[in-house]
Amino acid sequence: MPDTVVGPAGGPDRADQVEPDTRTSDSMIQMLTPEGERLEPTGAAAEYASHVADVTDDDLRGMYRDMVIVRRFDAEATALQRQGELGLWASLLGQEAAQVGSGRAMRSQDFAYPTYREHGVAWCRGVPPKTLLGLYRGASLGGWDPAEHNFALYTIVIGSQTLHATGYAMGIQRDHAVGTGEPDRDAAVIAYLGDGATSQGDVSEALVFSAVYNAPVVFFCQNNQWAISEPNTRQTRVPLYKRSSGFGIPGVRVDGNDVLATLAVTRAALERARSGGGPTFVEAYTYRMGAHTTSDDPSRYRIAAELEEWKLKDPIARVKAYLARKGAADEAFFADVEAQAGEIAKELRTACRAMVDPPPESMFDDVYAGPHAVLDAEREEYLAYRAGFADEGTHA
Amino acid sequence: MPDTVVGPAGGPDRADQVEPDTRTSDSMIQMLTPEGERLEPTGAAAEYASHVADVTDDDLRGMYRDMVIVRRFDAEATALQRQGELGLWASLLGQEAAQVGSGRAMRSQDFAYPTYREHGVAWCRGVPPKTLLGLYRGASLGGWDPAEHNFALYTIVIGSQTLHATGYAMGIQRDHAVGTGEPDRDAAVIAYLGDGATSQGDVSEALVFSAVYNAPVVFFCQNNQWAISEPNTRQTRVPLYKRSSGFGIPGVRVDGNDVLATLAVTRAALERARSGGGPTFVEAYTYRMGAHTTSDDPSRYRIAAELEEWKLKDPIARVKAYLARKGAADEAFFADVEAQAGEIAKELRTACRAMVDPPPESMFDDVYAGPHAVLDAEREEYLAYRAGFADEGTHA
Amino acid sequence: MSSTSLGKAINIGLRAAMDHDPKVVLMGEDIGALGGVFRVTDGLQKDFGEDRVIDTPLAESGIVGTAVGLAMRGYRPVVEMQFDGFVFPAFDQIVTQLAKMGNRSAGNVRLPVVVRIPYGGGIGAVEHHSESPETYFVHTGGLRVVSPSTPEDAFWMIQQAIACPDPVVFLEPKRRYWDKGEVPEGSVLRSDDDAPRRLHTAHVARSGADVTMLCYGPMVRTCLAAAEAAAQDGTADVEVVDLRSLSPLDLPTVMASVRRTGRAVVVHEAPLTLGLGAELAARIQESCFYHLEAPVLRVGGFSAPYPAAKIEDEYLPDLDRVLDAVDRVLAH
Amino acid sequence: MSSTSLGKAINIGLRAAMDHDPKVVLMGEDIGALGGVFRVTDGLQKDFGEDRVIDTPLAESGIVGTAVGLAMRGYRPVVEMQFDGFVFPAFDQIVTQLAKMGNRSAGNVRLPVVVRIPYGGGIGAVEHHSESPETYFVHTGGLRVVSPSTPEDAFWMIQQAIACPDPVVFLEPKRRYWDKGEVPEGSVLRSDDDAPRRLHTAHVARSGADVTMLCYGPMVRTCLAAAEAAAQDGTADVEVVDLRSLSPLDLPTVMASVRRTGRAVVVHEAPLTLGLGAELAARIQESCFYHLEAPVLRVGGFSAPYPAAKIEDEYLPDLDRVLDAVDRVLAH
Ligand SMILES: Cc1ncc(C[n+]2csc(CCOP(=O)(O)OP(=O)(O)O)c2C)c(N)n1
Ligand SMILES: Cc1ncc(C[n+]2csc(CCOP(=O)(O)OP(=O)(O)O)c2C)c(N)n1
Ligand SMILES: [Mg+2]
Ligand SMILES: [Mg+2]
Repeated sequence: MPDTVVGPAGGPDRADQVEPDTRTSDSMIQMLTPEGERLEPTGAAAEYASHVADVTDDDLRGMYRDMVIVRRFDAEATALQRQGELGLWASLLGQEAAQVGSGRAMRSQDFAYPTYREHGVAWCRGVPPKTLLGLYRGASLGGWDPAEHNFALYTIVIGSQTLHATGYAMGIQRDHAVGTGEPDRDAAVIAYLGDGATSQGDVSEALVFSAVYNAPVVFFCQNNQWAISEPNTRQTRVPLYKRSSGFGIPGVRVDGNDVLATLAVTRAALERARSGGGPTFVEAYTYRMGAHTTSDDPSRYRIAAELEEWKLKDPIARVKAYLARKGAADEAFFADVEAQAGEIAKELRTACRAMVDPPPESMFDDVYAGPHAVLDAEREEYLAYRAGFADEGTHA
Repeated sequence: MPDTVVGPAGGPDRADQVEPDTRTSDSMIQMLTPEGERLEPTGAAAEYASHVADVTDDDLRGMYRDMVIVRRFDAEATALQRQGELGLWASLLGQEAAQVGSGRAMRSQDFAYPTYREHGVAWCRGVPPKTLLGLYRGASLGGWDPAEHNFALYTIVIGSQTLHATGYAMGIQRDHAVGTGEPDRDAAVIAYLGDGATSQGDVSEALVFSAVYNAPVVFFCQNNQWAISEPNTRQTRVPLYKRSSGFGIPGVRVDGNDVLATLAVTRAALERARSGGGPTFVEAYTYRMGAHTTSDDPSRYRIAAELEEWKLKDPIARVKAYLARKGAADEAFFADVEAQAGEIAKELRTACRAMVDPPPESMFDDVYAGPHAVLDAEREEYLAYRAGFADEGTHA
Repeated sequence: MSSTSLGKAINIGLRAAMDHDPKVVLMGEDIGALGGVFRVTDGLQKDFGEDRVIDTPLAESGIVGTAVGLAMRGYRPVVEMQFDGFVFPAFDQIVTQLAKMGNRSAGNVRLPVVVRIPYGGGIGAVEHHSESPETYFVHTGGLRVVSPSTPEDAFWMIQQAIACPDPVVFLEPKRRYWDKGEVPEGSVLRSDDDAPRRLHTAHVARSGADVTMLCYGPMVRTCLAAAEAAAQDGTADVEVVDLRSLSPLDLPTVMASVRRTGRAVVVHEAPLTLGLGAELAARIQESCFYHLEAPVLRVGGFSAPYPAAKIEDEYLPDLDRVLDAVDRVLAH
Repeated sequence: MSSTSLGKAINIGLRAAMDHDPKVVLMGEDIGALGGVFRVTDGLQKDFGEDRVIDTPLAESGIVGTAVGLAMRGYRPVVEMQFDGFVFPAFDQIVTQLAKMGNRSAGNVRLPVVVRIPYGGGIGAVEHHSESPETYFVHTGGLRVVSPSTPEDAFWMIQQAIACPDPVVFLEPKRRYWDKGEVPEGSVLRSDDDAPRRLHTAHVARSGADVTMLCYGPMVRTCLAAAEAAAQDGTADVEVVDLRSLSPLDLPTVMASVRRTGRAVVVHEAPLTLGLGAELAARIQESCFYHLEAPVLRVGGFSAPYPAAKIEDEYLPDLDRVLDAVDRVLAH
C-alpha cells in the first residue's frame, strides 16, 4: 500500500486515542487598543506576538493604506449602487482590519475562499476592485480567474465554500505541499465565513472533514454580530470561537478590528496548517457598520446606539492613532493615502460606468467545456430567433 | 407582544453573554463494571447516582429481562432474514444496555426518534416486536402509529430524525409542557443517532436549533465504534461526547454497556430537558457486536479480536453477574427470563411467517390525505390495467 | 375590498390563518423584526410573538427538519425559504422526509407544512436569487405545489395551503410581489368553500378560440399581455389558462381548452428541459392526439444556469418570445 | 475479453482510469476496505492507497463539496453516493455549486467530478434504496447525466465520464450489477476514440420497424425482453433504443427511429410525472408531428413514493406493462 500523507491512521477507535491540540484561548486576542495603544503581549496574546515580531512601521503603514483604500472603494461601490450603476453591493464597512489582517497573512501560494463581502481580502490578493463589480452590477456571475489570484469566486450560497476550501486543502496534501518545511512550497487554504454561516450543515461538515483528514485549512469567521437582521443569539448561545473544539479543531477569538492581532492570529493559523498541524477556527470579532447590503434597512432591527458604540472601536482609527502617536506617519502620509484612495475610487467609478454588458448569447457559454447537443441546439434556435428580429423588427 | 416561552431573549449578542452550562465530564460514567460489580459512585458518576437511587432489585431484574428479550428476538429476526423471511435486518446485538437503559429513562409523555436499530427502545415503548418486521420484510415503509407509542417511525436517512426531534421539542415548548414542574405534563424528546451520523450536517443543525431555542431534547448517540465499515476515526478525531459543547450543549460519555449508568445519565438529561434546562448530548460508548446489517460482512474491515475484547464487556452478562452475586436473582429467575424470551421469539417467528403482503394498490394510499387528481388517475389506470389481467390472463 | 400588492396579500392571508388557527407558526430567516427580505411577514412577529413567528438559525435543512417535528406535535408550520436558490440545502428534508411521511406512516402522520418560496427571475438580482425550481417538487410524489399569479389568488391560496393536511410547496412569483389587485381583507378561510376557487383548479384567465396558452405564476401577466397584443394584431384569439396548481395539474381544464383550440403553447421561466412544459406537452399529445392541429410548443428558460441580471431579459420568456411561439403554432 | 458483471466492469474501468491518470481519486462512504456496499471499488484502496481511495465521513454534502475543492486543485474526484436515496443531502452542492461553476467562472474553473449513483429498484431493498433521481439532474443545466445498461458500456462510459472536463452524474443500474457481459479488460481509454461509442450517443440495441422503444439503464433489459416477446407473439417488431445519455439526449438517433416507426413508447422506473418520458414525448411530438401514427406513450413508476419491496414489482414497469403500452400504441 502506498504511503498515506493524510490524517490519522485508520483502524478502530479507542477511548484512549491521542487527541490533537484543541485548546481555545479564553480571551480575545488584542494587540492594538481602540485608542491606538500597542498592548504589552500577555497571556494568550503572547504566543501570537512572535508572528508579528517582524512587522515594521512600514508594514503597519501599508496595512493602514490598504484599509483606507478598501473602505474608500467600498463606499464608492455603495454610491454606485445608489446611482443605479450596480444592482446590489455588500459593504465591508467596519471589517477592514479583519480582512486586511487576514488577507496579508497569506503567502502567494495560499488559496482563499471568500463569501460575497471579502473585498478587502480581494484587494490583498491583487484582484482589481473593478473586477469585483461585475457580479454586483449583474454583468457577470463571477468576474475573475480564481487561479490567477488564488482567490475563489464569491460564494453566495452560505457556507458552501467552506467545503470547497477543505477539498482544496486535501488536494494540497496530495500534492505533498504541506509539512515539507519549504517556505514556498507548503500551502494552506483560508475559508471565509460569517457568524450566520456557522449554522449551516455544510460548515460543520467542513469542520468534520478537515479534522478527520487534518487538512491545511483555516476557517476565518468574521463575526460581524449580524446575519442580516439576526443577532448572534439566533445562531448560538456560546461564543463562536468555541464551536470548533468539539470537532477537534482549536478555536481562537481575535479582535477583528485590530489589524495587527488579526494578522498575527491568522499567520499563526496558516503556518500551523502549512506545517501539517491541521485546521484552525478563527473568530474575528468585528461589526458590520453598514447595512447587510444596499437592499437592507437595519433601522428595522437594530438600534443606532449599537453602531455608535462600535464606532469607538473603528479598525482604521486605531492604526492611525497608533502611527501618529508613535511618529511613524505624518500628515503628509495620511494625505497621500487619502489621495491614493480617492484616485482608486475614481478609477472604479470610471471603470464601472464603462463596463459593457455581456452579449446575451454568453449565457450559453462555458456551461459545458465541450459540446452539449441539447443546449447547443437551444443556442442555435435563440440566435436564429434573434436574427429574425434584426431582419423583421420586433413584434407587437 | 405575547410572552415568549422559548430560548434566550433576542437582541444583540455580546462577548460577555451569559453562557449556559456546557460542562463535559472527562471520564466515562460507569456504575456496573464488566465483572458485575456495583461501583461506589465517585467523581462525575456521583452526580448521576441520585437519578438511580430509587432503582430496586426488581427494576434491575426488569432491565435484565428486557435486555435478554430484545437480544433474543433480535437474533430471531436475524435468523428470519437468513431464512428469507426478511429482506434485511439491522441487529442491535451488543447495544441492549444502551437501548434499554435509555428507553426506560423515558416517561410516557416523552417522545423518541429512533434510527433503524432501536429495537430495544421500541420494546420499552411498547411497540410489539412483530411490528418492527414490516419495514425489514419489505411489507411496509413504517409499521406503527408514532402517536400510539410516542415512538417515531424508523429513519433511514442518517441524521434527519435529529431535526424532527428538535422540532417536536419546540412544539412541546409551545404547548407549555416544559418547566412547569408537573411530572405528568413536562415532556422531553430523545433523538437516537449513531457515531457515523454525527458527521451529517443535519445533526449539527439540530444542535444549533436546540441550543438556540433551549429545546427539551436529548441527543442519544450510540457510539458502537463503527459506521458500516468506517471506524470512529473517519468521523472525528476527538471523543464524540465533546462534539456538543461548542454548540452550547453539555456532553457526557456513559458506558453504553452499563444499563444502570445509561439509565442514570439519560434520566438526568431528560429531567434537565423537561425542567427547562435545555438539550444534552449523551454518547453511549458501546459496540456493534454483529454485522452492520444482514447484508454486511465485517470480516472485510475489522479484526475478530476486537469482538472478543468487547465480549468481555457484554451488557447483559454484567447485570446477570451482579444479580447473581447479590442474590437478587436465582436460577429459576434466569430460566424464566430465557423461557419468556424464547416464547416471544417464537411468537415473532409465527407472526412473521403469517404476515401478509400489502395489496399492491396500497402504494397509492395515504400519499395525500385528500384527492390528488394526477395520482388518483394513475391509480384508476393501474386498477383498470390489473382488472384487464384478471379478465384476459397475462401477456407473453 | 382594497387594492393590495401580491406580497401584502400573502401577509394578510398569513395573518388571517394565524388568527384563525393558533397552531399556525411561521419559521424562517429574518422573518421577525425585519419582516422578511420581501416584507411578506411584516408586523407578524410584533403581533403574534416570537413563539409563533420564529427567526431561525441560518440553516434551511434545519428549518424544514424542525418544521417536520413541529407538525408531528400538532403544529402547522409555514416556513419561508429566503430565496428560491436557498431551498436546496433543505432538499433532502423536503424530498426524503416531508414528502414521504404520509404514505410511509400509512396516514398516521400528516405533515401540514407549507414551504413558501419566492421564485423566479426578472428582478435584477445576483445569482441564486432567480431560480424556478418547480420541476424538482412536481416530480416528487407526496408534495403539492401551487403558485398564485394575482393578489386575490395569493390571499386565498396561502390560506388554503395552510389548511391543507399535506405538505404544500407555495411558489411566490417574486417579480409580481408589487402587482396590485383587489383582496377581500378581513375575510378568513374557515372552510374550502369560502374561497372563490379550490386550491387545485386552474383558471381560464382569458378566453380565446385559437390557441391555448398554459402558464402560471410570474408568466401569467406576460401571457395575458401577449394575448392582448395578439388580439390587437389580429394574429390570434388566445386563451390563457393560469394553472395555479402544478401538482396536481388540473388536466380537465387544460384538455377542455386544447380540444377547443387545437393548439397549445406552454410558457414558464424554468429551464425548458423537463420544465412543466414537458409534462403538459406529453399529456396533451396523449389526451388530445386527434384534436391537435399543431405540436404543443414550449417557451421557457434555457437549459443553462440562470444568467447574469444584465442579460436575464434574454433568458426569460417575454412578450416577443411568447408571440413568436403563437405565430409558430398557428403556422402549422 | 471475458465475461464480467456490470459492477465489476465499473471496477475495472475505475482501475484503468486510476492507472492512467494519477489525479483520479475516489471518495465515498465505505469504499475502502469494504469496497463499497456493492463492491464496485473492491481492492482499489489496497492497490492505490488511502489518499486516492478515500473513505469519507458520513456526509454527502461534504463529499461533493470537498470534491469541488479537490477538482479546483487539479484532481478528478469520482465520488460514490452509497444509494440513490442518499444523494439528496448533497443536492445543494451538486445543483448550486458543481453544476454552475463552469458557466459562472466563464470557463476558468472546470470541475471534472463524477458522481456515481447506484440507482433504481428491483432489489427488494428498504426505503430510500430504490430511487430513480435522474429528472433532478437532467433538469439541471451544467450537469451531464449518463447511464450504462451493459457491462461493456459501463466499462467504457465510466472512463469517458472521468475523462470528461465537466461534472457527470453517472447512474449505475444497481439491479443489473450482476448482469454479465464481455468487457475488454486491459483496455484503457486514452482518448475518446478508444471507446466503441461516444459518451453522449444513444445505441439502437435492437432494430425494429413498428414501434420505437426508448429506455436506459435498468429498463433496457426489460425492454429487450419485451421486444423479443412481441416478436414471438407476432405483435410487433420493436426497435429498442438504449439512450445511454440523458443529458444531453441523443435526439437525432431518437427522431430518426421514430420517423421510421411512427410510434414511440418511453420506459423508465422514475415516476411518470416529469420523468424523462415527459421530455422525450414533448420533443418527439414537436419534431415528428407529421410522422406520428399514435401519441407517444409513457411507461414509468407511479407518481408516489417508491413502495415497500413486497409490492415493488407492481410499481416498476415490467414486461407486461411494456407490452401493454406496445399494444396501446399500435391500437391507434
Ligand atoms: C443557503 C443560504 N441561505 C440564505 C441566504 C440569504 N442570505 C444571504 S446573506 C445572509 C446572512 C449571512 O450572515 P453571515 O453569515 O453572518 O454573513 P454576513 O452577511 O454578516 O457577512 C443570508 C441569510 C444565502 N445566501 N444562502
Ligand atoms: C444520508 C445517508 N447516507 C448513507 C446512508 C447509508 N448508511 C446506512 S447506515 C450507515 C452507517 C451508519 O452509521 P452510524 O451512524 O454509526 O449508525 P450504526 O449503523 O452504527 O448504528 C450508512 C452510511 C444512509 N442511510 N443515509
Ligand atoms: Mg454576519
Ligand atoms: Mg455506528
